[in-house]
Amino acid sequence: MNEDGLLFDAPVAHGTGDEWGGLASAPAQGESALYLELDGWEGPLNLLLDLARRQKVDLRQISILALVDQYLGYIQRAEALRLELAADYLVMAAWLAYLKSALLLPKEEQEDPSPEELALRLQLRLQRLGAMREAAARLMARDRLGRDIFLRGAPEGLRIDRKTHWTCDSFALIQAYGQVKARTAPRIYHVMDRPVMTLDSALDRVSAMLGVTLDWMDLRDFLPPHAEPRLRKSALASSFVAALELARLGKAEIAQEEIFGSMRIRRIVQ
Amino acid sequence: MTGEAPDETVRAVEATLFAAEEPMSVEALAGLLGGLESALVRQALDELQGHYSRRGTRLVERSKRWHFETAPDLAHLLRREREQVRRLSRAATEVLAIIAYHEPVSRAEIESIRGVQTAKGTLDVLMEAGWIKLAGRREVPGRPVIYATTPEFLDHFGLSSRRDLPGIDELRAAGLLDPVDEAFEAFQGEDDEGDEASEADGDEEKDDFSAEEPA
Amino acid sequence: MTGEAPDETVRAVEATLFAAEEPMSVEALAGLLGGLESALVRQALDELQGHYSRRGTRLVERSKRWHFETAPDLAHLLRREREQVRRLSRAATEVLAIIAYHEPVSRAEIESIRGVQTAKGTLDVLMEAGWIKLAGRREVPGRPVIYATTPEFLDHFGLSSRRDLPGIDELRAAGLLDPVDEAFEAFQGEDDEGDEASEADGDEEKDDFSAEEPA
Repeated sequence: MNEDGLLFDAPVAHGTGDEWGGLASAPAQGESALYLELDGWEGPLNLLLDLARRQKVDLRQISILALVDQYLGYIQRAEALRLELAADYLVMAAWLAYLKSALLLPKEEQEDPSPEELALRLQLRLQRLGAMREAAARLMARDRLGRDIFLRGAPEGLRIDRKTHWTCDSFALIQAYGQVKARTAPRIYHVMDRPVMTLDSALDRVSAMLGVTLDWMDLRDFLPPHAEPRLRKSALASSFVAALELARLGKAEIAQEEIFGSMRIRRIVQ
Repeated sequence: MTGEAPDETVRAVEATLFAAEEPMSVEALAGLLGGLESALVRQALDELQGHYSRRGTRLVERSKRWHFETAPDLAHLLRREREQVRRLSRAATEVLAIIAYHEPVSRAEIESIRGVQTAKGTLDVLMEAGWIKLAGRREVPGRPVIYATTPEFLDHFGLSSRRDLPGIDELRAAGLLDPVDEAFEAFQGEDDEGDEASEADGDEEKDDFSAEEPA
Repeated sequence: MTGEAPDETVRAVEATLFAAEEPMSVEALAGLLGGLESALVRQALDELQGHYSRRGTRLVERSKRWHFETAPDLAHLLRREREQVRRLSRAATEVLAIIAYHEPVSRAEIESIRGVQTAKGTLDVLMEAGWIKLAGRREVPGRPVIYATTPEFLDHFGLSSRRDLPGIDELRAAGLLDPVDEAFEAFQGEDDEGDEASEADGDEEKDDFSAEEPA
């Protein structure tokens, strides 16, 4: 629904809003004037309100029946002129026609809600809209900033400049440099020389010892007897790999009774 | 001819408000003036307001913030050069008045008073002018957005607070700021006292807004 | 208290100059005020100037144009400087140290020494502190800007020259070249990432150094 009231192809631009002339304050100038004022009318209530204002009576005393008549008459004329009517106007017209007929009917045949009730509600609404339109007019007529009253044209402005006073001490400075250096200095890694038994020497050793007997021998018997623990560990690993290698070559067989149990090796005689 | 010299606090407040680009509260002034006591600032403002009351500019308080502006009776001299004030459509002026006198209100409530739908553009224009703002949501089904006026609105129309709105007391006294339903119930009550039926059927409409009293 | 009310011309001139966006000549004022006689305007200006001579604002004439401005002795109210003391962030301290030890250096060189990227804000802070300055450009492809320390830097750190900075051997002897632990390095990484933001938003810096006891 178009609010700006181009409900009718009004020949006048919709620009008089601010002046608060409009229909309400315009003197009634007969039929011809009516159409020029259309643009000020925005909706059903406004139209009714304007019609009511024309009667120059207090809204509380206005005859709703007369008002309804005028509204319907107005809508009819507008239709006769083949102006396009917006839905709101027609809805209101239909509702008012119903209200009118109800008001004309004898009391006994009234339904609920009574037409008096409906009329009262309509009146209350019109009063409230009227009050607001008047309030708007009074508001707009006040001395307004930028039109009637002015602020300082070129204020200097208030400004707070934040100035930061930085501090740092020389220890922090030097320490920071030290840490940069420490962090980025090239690193040299020293790898400790550890006693190990290489795979080659383990192979030699295990083959030589297997050659001595045909019996099963425990893997641990192949280790150098008095080696320090770290060399012993290395020797165990190397000897195990050597045993696997000999088994692969078909020179020895390996047996182990249980998981983590002792591992025995025996020469295969070819 | 120069009158007695104002004291330093008065001069400082005067200079600050002259230079400020926006209205300032007592607290802001006190803070800016090096944590001055609010009471002193207030006193200075009083003195300044008195001093300027008969001059070409005056000191005014709007929604608790102070600023200098030209005297209203000089409007005819100053008006001609600028016409930068926003021209509002009739619809917008009505909507603005409804918001100001009823705030906070939802769009549905505005529409129920005007009897016509409100184009989105109308509220936008008022928001853009800085005169209304969103003021949260009404805690009813649908949680509609509600609108209220801003301090700039008061500034623009020269109102110290919403209590200064023209005729607001009379309108309230006449019940014209109450929703139709409430007014209707009131009438019914007068007509036939203790009519429970009218209360019972309750006739609840969506425009049953809880007419917030302006602060 | 309010003094005698000024006459209408005085009030009009007062309001007009107050609302004017730029200084106005006597003629412009006279024209604006409905073709007033220049002599009357001049008289009004004289009276206003006298009136305002001891107030927080004054009326001044510059090259035949008049305007109001804040009294010079109150100018400090309008441009306040709020000084806050802040400790240099760890990142900035490192950059400063690198510049001090290696100057002149480009940003790329600083980064290669630090092993991390350096936010632009970090150099800005050091410039703002007045401790480093642009020292021309390095004559290599891209001609990068190079930085060096300033005399203020030496002053602040109590150095008579850059040669007073301890050398690498001395740093090592002081234990300052011992590798930092990994936890610290992790922290360091975070610090560098957050660097720009924390410096820009002006939040208080966490004092990175306090986390570490000097060895």
